[in-house]
Amino acid sequence: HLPILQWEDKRGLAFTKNNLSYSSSALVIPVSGDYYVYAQVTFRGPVESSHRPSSVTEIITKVTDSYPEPTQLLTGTKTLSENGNGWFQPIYLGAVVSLEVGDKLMVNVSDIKLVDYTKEHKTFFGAFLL
Amino acid sequence: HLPILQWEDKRGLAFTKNNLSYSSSALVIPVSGDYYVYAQVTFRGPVESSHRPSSVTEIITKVTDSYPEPTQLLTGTKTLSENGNGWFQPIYLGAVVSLEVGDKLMVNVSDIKLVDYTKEHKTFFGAFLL
Amino acid sequence: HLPILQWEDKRGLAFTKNNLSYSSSALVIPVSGDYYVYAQVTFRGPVESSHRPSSVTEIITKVTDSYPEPTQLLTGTKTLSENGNGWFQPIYLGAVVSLEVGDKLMVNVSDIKLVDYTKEHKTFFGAFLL
Amino acid sequence: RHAVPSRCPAGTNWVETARRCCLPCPAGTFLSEPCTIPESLGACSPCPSGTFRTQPNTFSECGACSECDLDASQSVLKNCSATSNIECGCEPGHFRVCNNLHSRTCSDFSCRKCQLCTGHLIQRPCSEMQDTVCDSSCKPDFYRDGDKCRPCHKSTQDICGKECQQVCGSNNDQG
Repeated sequence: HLPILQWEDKRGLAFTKNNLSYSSSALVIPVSGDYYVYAQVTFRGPVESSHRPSSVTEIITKVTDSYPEPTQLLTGTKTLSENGNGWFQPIYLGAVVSLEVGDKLMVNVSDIKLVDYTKEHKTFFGAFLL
Repeated sequence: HLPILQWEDKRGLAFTKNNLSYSSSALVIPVSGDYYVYAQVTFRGPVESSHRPSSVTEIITKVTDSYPEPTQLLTGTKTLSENGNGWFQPIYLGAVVSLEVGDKLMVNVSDIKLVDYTKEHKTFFGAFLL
Repeated sequence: HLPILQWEDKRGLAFTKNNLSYSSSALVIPVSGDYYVYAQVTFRGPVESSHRPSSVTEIITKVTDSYPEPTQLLTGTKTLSENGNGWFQPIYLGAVVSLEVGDKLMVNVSDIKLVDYTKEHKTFFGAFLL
Repeated sequence: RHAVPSRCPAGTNWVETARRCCLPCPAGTFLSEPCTIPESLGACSPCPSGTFRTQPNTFSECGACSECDLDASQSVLKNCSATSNIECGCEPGHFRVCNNLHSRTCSDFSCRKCQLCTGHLIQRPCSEMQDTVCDSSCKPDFYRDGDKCRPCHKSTQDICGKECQQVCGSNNDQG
Protein backbone atom coordinates (compact mmCIF):
# COMPACT_ATOMS: atom_id res chain seq x y z
CA HIS A 1 0.00 0.00 0.00
CA LEU A 2 1.04 3.60 -0.56
CA PRO A 3 2.01 5.64 2.51
CA ILE A 4 -0.82 7.48 4.31
CA LEU A 5 -0.61 11.20 5.18
CA GLN A 6 -1.07 12.40 8.75
CA TRP A 7 -3.12 15.59 9.22
CA GLU A 8 -3.21 18.49 11.70
CA ASP A 9 -6.84 18.70 12.83
CA LYS A 10 -6.88 21.39 15.50
CA ARG A 11 -4.64 24.35 14.75
CA GLY A 12 -5.09 27.17 12.25
CA LEU A 13 -7.48 26.63 9.35
CA ALA A 14 -8.00 22.96 10.23
CA PHE A 15 -11.28 22.17 11.92
CA THR A 16 -13.63 19.24 12.16
CA LYS A 17 -17.31 20.17 12.40
CA ASN A 18 -20.77 18.51 12.53
CA ASN A 19 -18.99 15.70 14.38
CA LEU A 20 -16.81 14.63 11.47
CA SER A 21 -13.87 13.43 13.57
CA TYR A 22 -10.23 12.74 12.81
CA SER A 23 -8.29 9.84 14.30
CA SER A 24 -5.18 7.87 13.31
CA SER A 25 -4.79 9.76 10.04
CA ALA A 26 -8.37 9.24 8.90
CA LEU A 27 -11.55 11.31 8.73
CA VAL A 28 -14.31 9.26 10.37
CA ILE A 29 -17.82 9.52 8.88
CA PRO A 30 -20.42 10.22 11.62
CA VAL A 31 -23.62 9.76 9.59
CA SER A 32 -24.36 7.94 6.31
CA GLY A 33 -24.98 10.04 3.22
CA ASP A 34 -23.50 11.70 0.15
CA TYR A 35 -20.37 13.73 0.96
CA TYR A 36 -18.27 16.03 -1.19
CA VAL A 37 -14.75 14.82 -0.37
CA TYR A 38 -11.69 16.82 -1.46
CA ALA A 39 -7.92 16.98 -0.93
CA GLN A 40 -4.96 18.85 -2.36
CA VAL A 41 -1.38 17.66 -1.98
CA THR A 42 1.50 19.88 -3.09
CA PHE A 43 4.45 17.75 -4.10
CA ARG A 44 7.93 19.28 -4.34
CA GLY A 45 11.41 18.04 -5.13
CA PRO A 46 13.96 16.99 -5.76
CA VAL A 47 14.94 16.53 -2.17
CA GLU A 48 18.75 16.45 -2.08
CA SER A 49 18.95 12.79 -1.30
CA SER A 50 16.19 11.38 -3.45
CA HIS A 51 16.23 11.12 -7.24
CA ARG A 52 13.55 12.86 -9.31
CA PRO A 53 10.55 10.56 -9.63
CA SER A 54 8.88 10.14 -13.02
CA SER A 55 5.44 10.80 -11.54
CA VAL A 56 3.51 11.72 -8.40
CA THR A 57 0.21 10.24 -7.25
CA GLU A 58 -2.46 11.18 -4.70
CA ILE A 59 -5.32 8.80 -3.84
CA ILE A 60 -8.28 9.37 -1.51
CA THR A 61 -9.19 5.96 -0.13
CA LYS A 62 -12.07 4.64 1.97
CA VAL A 63 -11.72 1.92 4.60
CA THR A 64 -14.85 0.20 5.84
CA ASP A 65 -14.71 -2.01 8.93
CA SER A 66 -16.83 -4.62 7.20
CA TYR A 67 -14.55 -4.88 4.14
CA PRO A 68 -10.84 -5.73 4.49
CA GLU A 69 -9.55 -3.98 1.36
CA PRO A 70 -9.38 -0.15 1.12
CA THR A 71 -11.38 1.26 -1.81
CA GLN A 72 -9.74 3.87 -4.04
CA LEU A 73 -12.30 6.69 -4.35
CA LEU A 74 -10.39 9.40 -6.25
CA THR A 75 -6.98 9.38 -7.89
CA GLY A 76 -4.81 12.18 -9.28
CA THR A 77 -1.62 11.05 -10.95
CA LYS A 78 0.77 13.07 -13.10
CA THR A 79 4.08 12.48 -14.83
CA LEU A 80 6.80 15.01 -14.13
CA SER A 81 8.75 16.73 -16.85
CA GLU A 82 10.54 19.39 -14.85
CA ASN A 83 14.19 18.79 -15.60
CA GLY A 84 15.99 21.32 -13.50
CA ASN A 85 16.43 21.51 -9.80
CA GLY A 86 13.48 22.73 -7.73
CA TRP A 87 10.07 21.57 -8.95
CA PHE A 88 6.62 21.68 -7.29
CA GLN A 89 3.27 20.30 -8.39
CA PRO A 90 -0.15 20.51 -6.71
CA ILE A 91 -2.81 17.81 -7.30
CA TYR A 92 -6.43 18.67 -6.37
CA LEU A 93 -9.20 16.05 -6.15
CA GLY A 94 -12.86 16.42 -5.24
CA ALA A 95 -16.11 14.54 -5.85
CA VAL A 96 -19.36 13.36 -4.32
CA VAL A 97 -19.17 9.91 -2.71
CA SER A 98 -21.76 7.86 -0.87
CA LEU A 99 -20.42 6.94 2.58
CA GLU A 100 -21.66 4.91 5.52
CA VAL A 101 -21.39 5.83 9.22
CA GLY A 102 -17.98 4.64 10.51
CA ASP A 103 -16.29 4.72 7.12
CA LYS A 104 -12.74 6.14 7.27
CA LEU A 105 -11.25 8.42 4.61
CA MET A 106 -7.50 8.68 4.08
CA VAL A 107 -5.07 10.27 1.65
CA ASN A 108 -2.30 8.08 0.21
CA VAL A 109 0.65 9.45 -1.74
CA SER A 110 3.26 7.90 -4.00
CA ASP A 111 6.19 9.25 -1.92
CA ILE A 112 5.77 10.93 1.43
CA LYS A 113 9.23 12.57 1.23
CA LEU A 114 7.98 14.65 -1.73
CA VAL A 115 4.99 16.15 0.10
CA ASP A 116 5.21 19.86 1.01
CA TYR A 117 3.88 19.79 4.56
CA THR A 118 5.29 23.22 5.50
CA LYS A 119 2.16 25.36 4.95
CA GLU A 120 -1.47 24.43 5.74
CA HIS A 121 -2.75 26.29 2.68
CA LYS A 122 -0.71 24.16 0.27
CA THR A 123 -1.73 20.66 1.38
CA PHE A 124 -5.23 20.11 2.81
CA PHE A 125 -8.02 17.53 3.09
CA GLY A 126 -11.71 17.75 3.98
CA ALA A 127 -15.31 16.65 3.42
CA PHE A 128 -18.84 17.96 3.93
CA LEU A 129 -22.28 16.31 3.97
CA LEU A 130 -24.60 17.40 1.13
CA HIS B 1 -17.55 20.36 -31.68
CA LEU B 2 -15.16 18.39 -29.48
CA PRO B 3 -16.01 14.74 -28.83
CA ILE B 4 -18.33 14.06 -25.87
CA LEU B 5 -17.41 11.58 -23.13
CA GLN B 6 -19.78 8.69 -22.40
CA TRP B 7 -20.26 7.81 -18.75
CA GLU B 8 -20.85 4.59 -16.87
CA ASP B 9 -23.73 5.41 -14.54
CA LYS B 10 -24.61 2.12 -12.90
CA ARG B 11 -21.51 0.71 -11.26
CA GLY B 12 -19.32 2.40 -8.68
CA LEU B 13 -19.05 6.12 -8.35
CA ALA B 14 -18.26 7.04 -11.91
CA PHE B 15 -21.31 9.21 -11.64
CA THR B 16 -23.29 10.81 -8.87
CA LYS B 17 -26.63 9.41 -7.78
CA ASN B 18 -28.45 12.22 -5.99
CA ASN B 19 -31.56 12.15 -8.27
CA LEU B 20 -29.67 13.41 -11.30
CA SER B 21 -30.54 11.20 -14.22
CA TYR B 22 -28.15 10.35 -16.97
CA SER B 23 -29.06 9.73 -20.60
CA SER B 24 -27.21 9.78 -23.92
CA SER B 25 -23.96 10.92 -22.32
CA ALA B 26 -25.47 13.86 -20.46
CA LEU B 27 -26.48 14.64 -16.89
CA VAL B 28 -30.07 15.85 -16.97
CA ILE B 29 -31.03 18.55 -14.44
CA PRO B 30 -34.19 17.51 -12.53
CA VAL B 31 -34.95 20.85 -10.80
CA SER B 32 -33.81 24.43 -11.44
CA GLY B 33 -31.25 25.94 -9.08
CA ASP B 34 -27.58 26.55 -8.35
CA TYR B 35 -25.49 23.40 -8.75
CA TYR B 36 -21.84 22.70 -7.98
CA VAL B 37 -20.76 20.91 -11.15
CA TYR B 38 -17.41 19.10 -11.33
CA ALA B 39 -15.46 16.68 -13.50
CA GLN B 40 -11.97 15.21 -13.65
CA VAL B 41 -10.51 13.68 -16.79
CA THR B 42 -7.19 11.85 -16.65
CA PHE B 43 -5.47 12.02 -20.01
CA ARG B 44 -2.63 9.66 -20.77
CA GLY B 45 -0.27 9.32 -23.71
CA PRO B 46 0.18 6.26 -25.85
CA VAL B 47 3.45 4.59 -25.06
CA GLU B 48 4.50 3.43 -28.47
CA SER B 49 3.84 6.18 -30.95
CA SER B 50 5.94 9.27 -30.55
CA HIS B 51 2.95 11.42 -31.57
CA ARG B 52 2.31 13.49 -28.48
CA PRO B 53 -0.34 16.19 -28.63
CA SER B 54 0.85 19.65 -27.68
CA SER B 55 -2.05 20.09 -25.25
CA VAL B 56 -5.14 18.48 -23.71
CA THR B 57 -8.50 20.14 -23.03
CA GLU B 58 -11.58 19.32 -20.96
CA ILE B 59 -14.78 21.38 -21.22
CA ILE B 60 -18.02 21.01 -19.24
CA THR B 61 -20.82 22.22 -21.53
CA LYS B 62 -24.52 22.88 -21.06
CA VAL B 63 -27.17 22.20 -23.68
CA THR B 64 -30.60 23.76 -23.28
CA ASP B 65 -33.45 22.53 -25.48
CA SER B 66 -34.57 26.08 -26.11
CA TYR B 67 -31.14 27.24 -27.30
CA PRO B 68 -29.39 25.64 -30.28
CA GLU B 69 -25.79 26.35 -29.26
CA PRO B 70 -24.09 24.52 -26.35
CA THR B 71 -22.67 26.85 -23.68
CA GLN B 72 -19.14 26.27 -22.41
CA LEU B 73 -19.39 26.40 -18.61
CA LEU B 74 -15.91 25.38 -17.43
CA THR B 75 -12.68 24.75 -19.33
CA GLY B 76 -9.37 23.23 -18.25
CA THR B 77 -6.65 23.27 -20.88
CA LYS B 78 -2.94 22.50 -20.47
CA THR B 79 0.09 22.25 -22.72
CA LEU B 80 2.15 19.10 -22.41
CA SER B 81 5.88 19.12 -21.89
CA GLU B 82 6.59 15.52 -20.99
CA ASN B 83 9.26 14.37 -23.47
CA GLY B 84 9.34 10.66 -22.69
CA ASN B 85 6.67 8.44 -24.14
CA GLY B 86 4.37 7.36 -21.30
CA TRP B 87 2.73 10.48 -19.88
CA PHE B 88 -0.47 11.13 -17.87
CA GLN B 89 -2.15 14.33 -16.79
CA PRO B 90 -5.33 14.91 -14.74
CA ILE B 91 -7.50 18.02 -15.20
CA TYR B 92 -10.06 18.86 -12.48
CA LEU B 93 -12.84 21.44 -12.90
CA GLY B 94 -15.57 22.54 -10.50
CA ALA B 95 -17.80 25.57 -9.97
CA VAL B 96 -21.30 26.74 -9.10
CA VAL B 97 -23.60 27.24 -12.09
CA SER B 98 -27.24 28.26 -12.31
CA LEU B 99 -29.18 25.58 -14.23
CA GLU B 100 -32.77 25.10 -15.37
CA VAL B 101 -34.82 21.91 -15.18
CA GLY B 102 -34.12 19.86 -18.33
CA ASP B 103 -30.68 21.35 -18.98
CA LYS B 104 -28.12 18.75 -20.04
CA LEU B 105 -24.50 18.74 -18.88
CA MET B 106 -21.75 17.05 -20.88
CA VAL B 107 -17.98 16.72 -20.79
CA ASN B 108 -16.09 17.36 -24.03
CA VAL B 109 -12.42 16.47 -24.49
CA SER B 110 -9.80 17.42 -27.05
CA ASP B 111 -9.03 13.79 -27.98
CA ILE B 112 -11.11 10.89 -26.74
CA LYS B 113 -8.31 8.39 -27.51
CA LEU B 114 -6.19 10.02 -24.79
CA VAL B 115 -8.77 9.64 -22.01
CA ASP B 116 -7.90 7.09 -19.31
CA TYR B 117 -11.17 5.19 -18.92
CA THR B 118 -9.58 2.26 -17.11
CA LYS B 119 -10.49 3.35 -13.58
CA GLU B 120 -13.53 5.30 -12.44
CA HIS B 121 -11.55 7.00 -9.68
CA LYS B 122 -9.35 8.66 -12.29
CA THR B 123 -12.04 10.06 -14.60
CA PHE B 124 -15.36 11.15 -13.05
CA PHE B 125 -18.18 13.65 -13.45
CA GLY B 126 -20.97 14.82 -11.17
CA ALA B 127 -23.05 17.65 -9.71
CA PHE B 128 -25.08 18.49 -6.60
CA LEU B 129 -27.78 21.02 -5.85
CA LEU B 130 -26.83 23.67 -3.28
CA HIS C 1 2.12 41.37 -1.70
CA LEU C 2 1.20 39.58 -4.91
CA PRO C 3 -1.14 41.33 -7.36
CA ILE C 4 -4.90 40.81 -6.84
CA LEU C 5 -7.22 39.66 -9.64
CA GLN C 6 -10.20 41.84 -10.57
CA TRP C 7 -13.42 40.01 -11.39
CA GLU C 8 -16.28 40.66 -13.79
CA ASP C 9 -19.34 40.20 -11.57
CA LYS C 10 -22.17 41.30 -13.77
CA ARG C 11 -22.03 39.25 -16.93
CA GLY C 12 -21.91 35.50 -17.27
CA LEU C 13 -20.78 33.11 -14.62
CA ALA C 14 -17.35 34.52 -13.82
CA PHE C 15 -18.72 34.78 -10.34
CA THR C 16 -21.63 33.29 -8.56
CA LYS C 17 -24.34 35.49 -7.12
CA ASN C 18 -25.86 33.39 -4.34
CA ASN C 19 -26.20 36.51 -2.18
CA LEU C 20 -22.45 37.04 -2.09
CA SER C 21 -21.67 40.61 -2.99
CA TYR C 22 -18.54 41.70 -4.77
CA SER C 23 -16.70 44.95 -4.31
CA SER C 24 -13.22 46.24 -5.09
CA SER C 25 -11.97 42.86 -6.30
CA ALA C 26 -13.17 40.91 -3.27
CA LEU C 27 -16.07 38.57 -2.46
CA VAL C 28 -17.75 39.95 0.66
CA ILE C 29 -19.18 37.37 3.11
CA PRO C 30 -22.80 38.24 3.97
CA VAL C 31 -23.32 35.81 6.87
CA SER C 32 -20.91 33.90 9.12
CA GLY C 33 -20.51 30.18 8.47
CA ASP C 34 -18.58 27.47 6.67
CA TYR C 35 -18.16 28.11 2.96
CA TYR C 36 -16.75 26.00 0.15
CA VAL C 37 -14.49 28.52 -1.58
CA TYR C 38 -13.02 27.77 -5.02
CA ALA C 39 -11.14 29.46 -7.84
CA GLN C 40 -9.47 28.45 -11.07
CA VAL C 41 -6.90 30.63 -12.82
CA THR C 42 -5.65 29.71 -16.28
CA PHE C 43 -2.16 31.06 -16.83
CA ARG C 44 -0.76 31.28 -20.35
CA GLY C 45 2.63 32.25 -21.65
CA PRO C 46 3.38 35.01 -24.08
CA VAL C 47 4.26 33.53 -27.44
CA GLU C 48 6.84 35.99 -28.61
CA SER C 49 9.21 36.66 -25.77
CA SER C 50 11.24 33.73 -24.58
CA HIS C 51 10.87 34.96 -20.98
CA ARG C 52 9.09 32.08 -19.31
CA PRO C 53 8.59 32.30 -15.57
CA SER C 54 9.92 29.34 -13.63
CA SER C 55 6.57 28.95 -11.83
CA VAL C 56 3.01 30.25 -11.48
CA THR C 57 1.12 30.71 -8.21
CA GLU C 58 -2.54 31.29 -7.26
CA ILE C 59 -3.49 32.15 -3.65
CA ILE C 60 -6.99 32.64 -2.22
CA THR C 61 -6.61 35.09 0.69
CA LYS C 62 -8.96 36.38 3.37
CA VAL C 63 -8.92 39.96 4.64
CA THR C 64 -10.70 40.91 7.85
CA ASP C 65 -11.26 44.64 8.39
CA SER C 66 -10.22 44.41 12.02
CA TYR C 67 -6.91 42.67 11.29
CA PRO C 68 -4.07 44.29 9.33
CA GLU C 69 -2.63 41.11 7.81
CA PRO C 70 -4.33 38.98 5.13
CA THR C 71 -4.59 35.22 5.77
CA GLN C 72 -3.56 32.82 3.01
CA LEU C 73 -6.37 30.23 2.81
CA LEU C 74 -5.46 28.11 -0.25
CA THR C 75 -2.38 28.07 -2.46
CA GLY C 76 -1.70 26.34 -5.79
CA THR C 77 1.84 26.74 -7.08
CA LYS C 78 3.49 24.91 -9.97
CA THR C 79 6.81 25.03 -11.76
CA LEU C 80 6.69 25.27 -15.53
CA SER C 81 8.66 23.01 -17.79
CA GLU C 82 7.11 23.69 -21.16
CA ASN C 83 10.04 24.52 -23.41
CA GLY C 84 8.15 25.79 -26.47
CA ASN C 85 6.85 29.34 -26.43
CA GLY C 86 3.06 29.16 -26.22
CA TRP C 87 2.16 27.43 -22.95
CA PHE C 88 -0.97 27.40 -20.75
CA GLN C 89 -1.61 25.97 -17.31
CA PRO C 90 -4.78 25.91 -15.19
CA ILE C 91 -4.64 25.83 -11.36
CA TYR C 92 -7.83 24.87 -9.48
CA LEU C 93 -8.28 25.34 -5.72
CA GLY C 94 -11.23 24.59 -3.46
CA ALA C 95 -11.86 23.86 0.21
CA VAL C 96 -14.15 24.53 3.16
CA VAL C 97 -13.20 27.54 5.31
CA SER C 98 -14.87 29.17 8.32
CA LEU C 99 -15.69 32.81 7.54
CA GLU C 100 -17.22 35.72 9.45
CA VAL C 101 -19.70 38.24 8.14
CA GLY C 102 -17.77 41.07 6.46
CA ASP C 103 -14.71 38.96 5.64
CA LYS C 104 -13.35 39.61 2.13
CA LEU C 105 -11.98 36.90 -0.17
CA MET C 106 -9.51 37.68 -2.94
CA VAL C 107 -7.41 35.80 -5.47
CA ASN C 108 -3.73 36.75 -5.74
CA VAL C 109 -1.52 35.58 -8.60
CA SER C 110 2.22 35.50 -9.14
CA ASP C 111 2.06 37.52 -12.37
CA ILE C 112 -1.12 39.22 -13.56
CA LYS C 113 0.19 39.55 -17.12
CA LEU C 114 0.10 35.74 -17.46
CA VAL C 115 -3.59 35.34 -16.49
CA ASP C 116 -5.92 34.26 -19.33
CA TYR C 117 -8.85 36.62 -18.89
CA THR C 118 -10.23 36.04 -22.34
CA LYS C 119 -12.90 33.51 -21.36
CA GLU C 120 -14.80 33.36 -18.09
CA HIS C 121 -15.02 29.58 -18.24
CA LYS C 122 -11.23 29.40 -17.99
CA THR C 123 -10.69 31.70 -15.01
CA PHE C 124 -13.39 31.84 -12.33
CA PHE C 125 -13.91 32.35 -8.60
CA GLY C 126 -16.81 31.67 -6.25
CA ALA C 127 -18.08 30.35 -2.91
CA PHE C 128 -21.21 28.83 -1.40
CA LEU C 129 -22.47 28.49 2.15
CA LEU C 130 -22.74 24.89 3.41
CA ARG D 1 -29.40 39.74 6.55
CA HIS D 2 -27.07 40.28 9.56
CA ALA D 3 -25.49 43.50 8.50
CA VAL D 4 -22.29 44.40 10.30
CA PRO D 5 -22.85 47.82 12.01
CA SER D 6 -20.97 50.24 9.80
CA ARG D 7 -18.67 51.41 12.53
CA CYS D 8 -17.65 49.99 15.90
CA PRO D 9 -16.19 52.76 18.04
CA ALA D 10 -12.49 53.25 17.25
CA GLY D 11 -10.29 50.63 18.83
CA THR D 12 -13.05 48.00 19.11
CA ASN D 13 -14.05 45.21 16.70
CA TRP D 14 -17.45 43.67 15.87
CA VAL D 15 -17.67 40.15 17.35
CA GLU D 16 -20.37 38.24 15.44
CA THR D 17 -20.93 35.51 18.05
CA ALA D 18 -21.69 38.08 20.74
CA ARG D 19 -23.17 40.60 18.29
CA ARG D 20 -21.34 43.46 19.96
CA CYS D 21 -18.14 45.48 19.73
CA CYS D 22 -15.28 44.26 21.95
CA LEU D 23 -11.76 45.46 22.68
CA PRO D 24 -9.14 43.37 20.85
CA CYS D 25 -6.91 40.91 22.70
CA PRO D 26 -3.16 41.62 22.58
CA ALA D 27 -0.84 40.00 20.03
CA GLY D 28 0.08 36.44 21.05
CA THR D 29 -3.43 35.78 22.38
CA PHE D 30 -6.92 35.17 20.95
CA LEU D 31 -10.47 35.95 22.10
CA SER D 32 -11.55 32.78 23.93
CA GLU D 33 -14.68 34.44 25.42
CA PRO D 34 -16.36 37.53 23.85
CA CYS D 35 -16.89 40.59 26.04
CA THR D 36 -20.14 40.59 28.01
CA ILE D 37 -20.34 44.41 28.19
CA PRO D 38 -20.10 46.33 24.88
CA GLU D 39 -16.66 47.87 24.17
CA SER D 40 -15.00 45.97 27.03
CA LEU D 41 -12.35 43.27 26.97
CA GLY D 42 -13.46 39.65 26.72
CA ALA D 43 -11.40 36.68 27.89
CA CYS D 44 -8.05 36.49 26.07
CA SER D 45 -6.12 33.19 26.09
CA PRO D 46 -2.50 32.68 25.00
CA CYS D 47 -1.95 31.13 21.56
CA PRO D 48 -1.39 27.36 22.04
CA SER D 49 2.06 26.15 20.98
CA GLY D 50 2.37 25.85 17.23
CA THR D 51 0.12 28.88 16.69
CA PHE D 52 0.63 32.66 16.70
CA ARG D 53 -1.03 36.10 16.31
CA THR D 54 1.22 39.00 15.33
CA GLN D 55 -1.38 41.72 16.00
CA PRO D 56 -4.12 42.66 18.50
CA ASN D 57 -7.25 40.76 17.41
CA THR D 58 -10.71 39.48 18.20
CA PHE D 59 -10.23 36.12 16.42
CA SER D 60 -11.52 32.94 18.03
CA GLU D 61 -8.24 31.12 17.32
CA CYS D 62 -4.61 31.78 16.42
CA GLY D 63 -3.00 31.05 13.04
CA ALA D 64 -0.99 27.87 12.56
CA CYS D 65 2.81 28.23 12.39
CA SER D 66 4.38 27.21 9.10
CA GLU D 67 7.29 24.76 9.13
CA CYS D 68 10.69 24.90 7.44
CA ASP D 69 11.30 22.40 4.65
CA LEU D 70 14.19 20.59 6.35
CA ASP D 71 14.18 17.84 3.69
CA ALA D 72 14.89 20.49 1.05
CA SER D 73 17.92 22.10 2.78
CA GLN D 74 15.99 24.80 4.59
CA SER D 75 17.02 25.78 8.13
CA VAL D 76 15.18 27.48 10.97
CA LEU D 77 16.33 31.10 11.37
CA LYS D 78 13.83 31.90 14.11
CA ASN D 79 11.39 29.57 15.83
CA CYS D 80 7.65 30.28 15.79
CA SER D 81 6.56 32.23 18.88
CA ALA D 82 3.14 33.31 20.12
CA THR D 83 3.58 36.63 18.29
CA SER D 84 5.49 35.66 15.14
CA ASN D 85 5.55 32.88 12.55
CA ILE D 86 8.63 30.72 12.04
CA GLU D 87 11.39 32.18 9.85
CA CYS D 88 13.23 29.85 7.47
CA GLY D 89 16.48 30.28 5.59
CA CYS D 90 18.87 28.01 3.70
CA GLU D 91 21.46 25.69 5.17
CA PRO D 92 25.10 26.76 4.81
CA GLY D 93 26.31 26.06 1.28
CA HIS D 94 22.84 26.79 -0.18
CA PHE D 95 21.11 29.96 -1.43
CA ARG D 96 17.46 31.00 -1.92
CA VAL D 97 15.63 30.68 -5.26
CA CYS D 98 12.42 32.74 -4.88
CA ASN D 99 9.33 30.93 -6.18
CA ASN D 100 7.43 34.20 -6.77
CA LEU D 101 9.67 36.69 -8.54
CA HIS D 102 7.09 39.44 -8.02
CA SER D 103 6.75 39.04 -4.27
CA ARG D 104 9.05 41.45 -2.44
CA THR D 105 9.57 39.21 0.55
CA CYS D 106 10.75 35.99 -1.14
CA SER D 107 9.02 34.13 1.70
CA ASP D 108 8.21 31.26 -0.67
CA PHE D 109 11.53 29.86 -1.84
CA SER D 110 13.56 26.70 -2.40
CA CYS D 111 17.23 26.25 -1.41
CA ARG D 112 19.79 25.37 -4.05
CA LYS D 113 23.39 24.29 -3.61
CA CYS D 114 25.95 27.08 -4.06
CA GLN D 115 28.18 26.48 -7.07
CA LEU D 116 31.79 25.66 -6.28
CA CYS D 117 34.34 27.71 -8.23
CA THR D 118 36.72 24.76 -8.43
CA GLY D 119 40.04 26.23 -9.47
CA HIS D 120 38.57 29.68 -10.11
CA LEU D 121 38.95 32.75 -7.93
CA ILE D 122 35.68 33.71 -6.17
CA GLN D 123 34.35 37.07 -7.28
CA ARG D 124 31.52 37.09 -4.70
CA PRO D 125 30.93 34.36 -2.13
CA CYS D 126 27.58 32.55 -1.88
CA SER D 127 25.07 34.33 0.38
CA GLU D 128 21.54 33.63 1.67
CA MET D 129 20.01 35.35 -1.34
CA GLN D 130 22.59 34.80 -4.12
CA ASP D 131 24.74 32.05 -5.62
CA THR D 132 28.53 32.27 -5.64
CA VAL D 133 29.93 34.37 -8.50
CA CYS D 134 33.09 32.74 -9.85
CA ASP D 135 35.84 34.83 -11.34
CA SER D 136 36.93 33.87 -14.85
CA SER D 137 40.61 33.81 -13.82
CA CYS D 138 42.14 30.73 -12.19
CA LYS D 139 43.50 30.47 -8.68
CA PRO D 140 47.28 30.33 -8.13
CA ASP D 141 48.74 26.88 -9.05
CA PHE D 142 45.84 26.32 -11.46
CA TYR D 143 46.08 26.65 -15.23
CA ARG D 144 43.31 27.38 -17.76
CA ASP D 145 42.04 24.49 -19.88
CA GLY D 146 39.11 25.79 -21.97
CA ASP D 147 36.64 27.25 -19.46
CA LYS D 148 38.03 25.04 -16.67
CA CYS D 149 40.91 25.60 -14.24
CA ARG D 150 43.07 22.51 -13.61
CA PRO D 151 45.55 22.05 -10.73
CA CYS D 152 49.25 22.18 -11.63
CA HIS D 153 50.20 19.22 -9.47
CA LYS D 154 48.06 16.96 -11.59
CA SER D 155 49.68 18.11 -14.83
CA THR D 156 52.22 15.73 -16.30
CA GLN D 157 54.89 16.60 -18.88
CA ASP D 158 52.93 15.23 -21.86
CA ILE D 159 49.61 17.01 -21.23
CA CYS D 160 51.04 20.27 -19.95
CA GLY D 161 50.36 22.53 -22.93
CA LYS D 162 51.44 26.12 -23.49
CA GLU D 163 49.02 27.62 -20.92
CA CYS D 164 50.00 25.02 -18.38
CA GLN D 165 53.69 25.57 -19.02
CA GLN D 166 53.34 29.27 -18.41
CA VAL D 167 51.57 28.77 -15.06
CA CYS D 168 52.93 25.48 -13.82
CA GLY D 169 56.14 25.29 -15.88
CA SER D 170 58.31 27.02 -13.19
CA ASN D 171 56.85 24.72 -10.50
CA ASN D 172 57.52 21.57 -12.57
CA ASP D 173 61.23 22.60 -12.96
CA GLN D 174 61.58 23.01 -9.22
CA GLY D 175 59.58 19.69 -8.56
